[in-house]
Amino acid sequence: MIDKIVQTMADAMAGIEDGATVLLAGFGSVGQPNQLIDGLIEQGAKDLTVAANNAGSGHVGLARLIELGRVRKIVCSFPRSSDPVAFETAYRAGTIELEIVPQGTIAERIRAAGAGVPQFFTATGVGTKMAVGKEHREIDGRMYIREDALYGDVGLVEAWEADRWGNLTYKLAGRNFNPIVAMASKLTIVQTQHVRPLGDIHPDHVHTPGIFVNRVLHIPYGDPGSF
Amino acid sequence: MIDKIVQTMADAMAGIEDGATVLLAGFGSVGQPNQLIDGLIEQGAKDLTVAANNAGSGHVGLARLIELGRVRKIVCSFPRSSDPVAFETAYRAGTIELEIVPQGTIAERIRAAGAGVPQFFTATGVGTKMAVGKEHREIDGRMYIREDALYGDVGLVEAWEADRWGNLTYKLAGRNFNPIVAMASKLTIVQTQHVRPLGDIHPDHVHTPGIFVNRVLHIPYGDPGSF
Amino acid sequence: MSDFAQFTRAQMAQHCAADIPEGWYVNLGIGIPTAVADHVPLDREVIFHSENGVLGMGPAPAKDAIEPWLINAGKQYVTLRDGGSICHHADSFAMIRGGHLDLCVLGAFQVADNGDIANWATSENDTAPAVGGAMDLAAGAKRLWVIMDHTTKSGEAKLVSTCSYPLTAMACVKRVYTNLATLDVTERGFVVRAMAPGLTLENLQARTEAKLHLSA
Amino acid sequence: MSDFAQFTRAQMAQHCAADIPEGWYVNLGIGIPTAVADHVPLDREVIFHSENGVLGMGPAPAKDAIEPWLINAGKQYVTLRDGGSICHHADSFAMIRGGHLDLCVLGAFQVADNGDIANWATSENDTAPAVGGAMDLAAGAKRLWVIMDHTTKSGEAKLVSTCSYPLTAMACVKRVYTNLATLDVTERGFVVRAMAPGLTLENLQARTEAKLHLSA
Repeated sequence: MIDKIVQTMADAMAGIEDGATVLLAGFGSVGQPNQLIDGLIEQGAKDLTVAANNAGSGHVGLARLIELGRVRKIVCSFPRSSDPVAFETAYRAGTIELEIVPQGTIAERIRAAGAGVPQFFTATGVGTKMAVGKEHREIDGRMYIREDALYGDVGLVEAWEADRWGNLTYKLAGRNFNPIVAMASKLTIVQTQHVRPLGDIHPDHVHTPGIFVNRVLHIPYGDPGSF
Repeated sequence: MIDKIVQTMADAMAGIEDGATVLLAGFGSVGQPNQLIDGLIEQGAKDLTVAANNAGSGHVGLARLIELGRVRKIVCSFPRSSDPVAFETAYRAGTIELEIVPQGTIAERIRAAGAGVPQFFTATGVGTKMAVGKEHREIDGRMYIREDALYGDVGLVEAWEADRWGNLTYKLAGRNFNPIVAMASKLTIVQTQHVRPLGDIHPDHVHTPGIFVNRVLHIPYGDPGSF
Repeated sequence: MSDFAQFTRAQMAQHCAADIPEGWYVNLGIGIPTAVADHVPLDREVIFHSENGVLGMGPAPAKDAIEPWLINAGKQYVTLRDGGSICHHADSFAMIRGGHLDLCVLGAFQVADNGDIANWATSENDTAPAVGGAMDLAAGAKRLWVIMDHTTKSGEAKLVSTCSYPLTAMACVKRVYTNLATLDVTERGFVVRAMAPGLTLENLQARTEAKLHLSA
Repeated sequence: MSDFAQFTRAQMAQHCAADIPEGWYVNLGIGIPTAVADHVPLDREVIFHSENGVLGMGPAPAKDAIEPWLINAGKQYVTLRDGGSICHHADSFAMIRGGHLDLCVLGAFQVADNGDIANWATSENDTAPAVGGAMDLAAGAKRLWVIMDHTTKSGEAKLVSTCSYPLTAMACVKRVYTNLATLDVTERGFVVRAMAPGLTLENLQARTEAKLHLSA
């Protein structure tokens, strides 16, 4: 019997290695796998590259991971979310590397990694600082730049529902980066609000099929907080 | 009030021009917009480029369109579906051009068109006849070929449910190429089995958001036939 | 500045809202652009999109009716109208990059008379630059309109012949709504569509670095 | 051919099925590969995928319980197990191209001892070639196994040193199940894992163009 549901945070986090690239889903605090991030802090892996939309707020979650000196590099679109003090301190001190990526480009790069597309062209960023040093190509009279797939060794995901095969649904804006992070990561770890019996989620309503999921941890924390 | 629902086939087909590229969704007879194809036959546009998974069966639908000499070129993965007599006759006579594309590549090319990605790289087809004349590139030690977005002037789609904003759902394997054809086409025309009041389709269950849909025609034909 | 009445922020948003026809798919940036939605009557159906995969937003929720799972890209609580839908981030930006949005409205630091926009960084070497979805929206939407003050607080022109701040995208702004005027970006450059009451073209030009034109 | 018992088609499918562990995601090609599913017991959960966006297929439906909206890539009616799901064609091939399938099993015209496979066309200038999803599956799955007769009906070898038919993909076949043997494709070439009862390596080699090896 396939059972991707694990019982402890330690089981969920087992095997994450130093130097890993970790894709963090979530947008604001909605659909963000906060407890898994805490689990990663506890687990101890360091020298991480973290890709996420933001660079952490306050002194918890991703910000805490940065304060602990565990993040070598961050790939994100908007490191100026509310109270990004941990990131900014590390950035000014030169202890963290920043790769800034337009939000749609980071989303497409993650999706491309999941879909086996190593490189693609986009018009986003042409003529801007983002295009400096990048391969340019004129296609049908418009200029484009090349972007590369962004693969995760580990992906952290928050779902609304999950079953033992790892099928997932998300609630409203909790979907955001979660489906593509699940696709793009070698080891996809999910925290879910609800565990459903196999077959409870209608086949037409599955948002992330279990093929993209490795481990599921049941964390019924309720509504997301403020952000 | 936005109302994408049209009352007649003539309204659904209005404005399709000679020389258009038409993307046909469907796989087998499931989720295939058969009545819209008949409508296109009636409408009269010619010199068409048609992209679809197959090249038509028997003497109806796409096969009929070919027999009428209206298809200049077909882009497909598998022109040898059951009874492809119309296509084969035209192909042997040299009156139709064939571009054969692996099924996953045609799907990704259509998706790329919808997503504003003009070119991408894939490993599918490397070392085969499909790669002849194509741009090759080694990326991280593996060889890839370049593929280009496949844009539709017109997309023909079959949905299970639709509302007046053009939100769609599909039933089971009726989904297939439909969502990406809707994304990739300048003029997306839908035949739907059911029309729902706005708000009836749960926001988490919409498969194709209305932004990708231009016209909806209510055709409650029931279950797909054999194929 | 006493010889004419500046447009208020609400008026700027109203001007923009009045120009949006029913049926358009529209993404509104953070700040004054967000307020545009308040000036589109609900019976003129305009479908508002947010980068985080929310399509078909309605009015802001009452405080006692907040859905904690429904935020926009500015991380404000929002509502969905009947007909609204959710998608993931890659599909949401496929809508943007694929040219499916009829309109995006953004704020800006500078707009050039060739349609260049600078709205994400104020110097070439910002310590930690943050771009979000602005570049995708500017490059991807069918048309980009900008709402911004006509000059900086210290009086420097923001409608320029060449942006001095880092660009967000090239040659994409089609219209600008300011507290002094509404202008189209055309092949000739900025063409004035409307001015604040009492303002003369001379006065407006004095506050504008780029050359202004009147519509033919 | 009378001194040994060939494997039947059912046995070939059984051999393949026996090698598939619980939890694998598996795509089965048209023909004998499709029959592999019948030999995986339901309590060993293997998740079968079809190119048209169907994941988690179960046994073929009874004739009076056909769901007309549920077919596989071979356009046969199928069932979904509890836990099955549907996705669109681009997402389905993202599973394939992105390396998410543990295994694909295909038929073939020829397999070379470097793992090349030819299974879609029998000459360089087929009038109307038809490739379907074979190239995506062969290039994309984590591992590709082939089930085929060991020779053509006229006795020509199908396990070759170089494919003479147009390739489907290069260097991707990991194992071959034939009516005479099961073979791994290794850096040394074909390594025999099992032979039909009574068959000698010499006999097998006589029916094989490529050089055969025994496992070390």
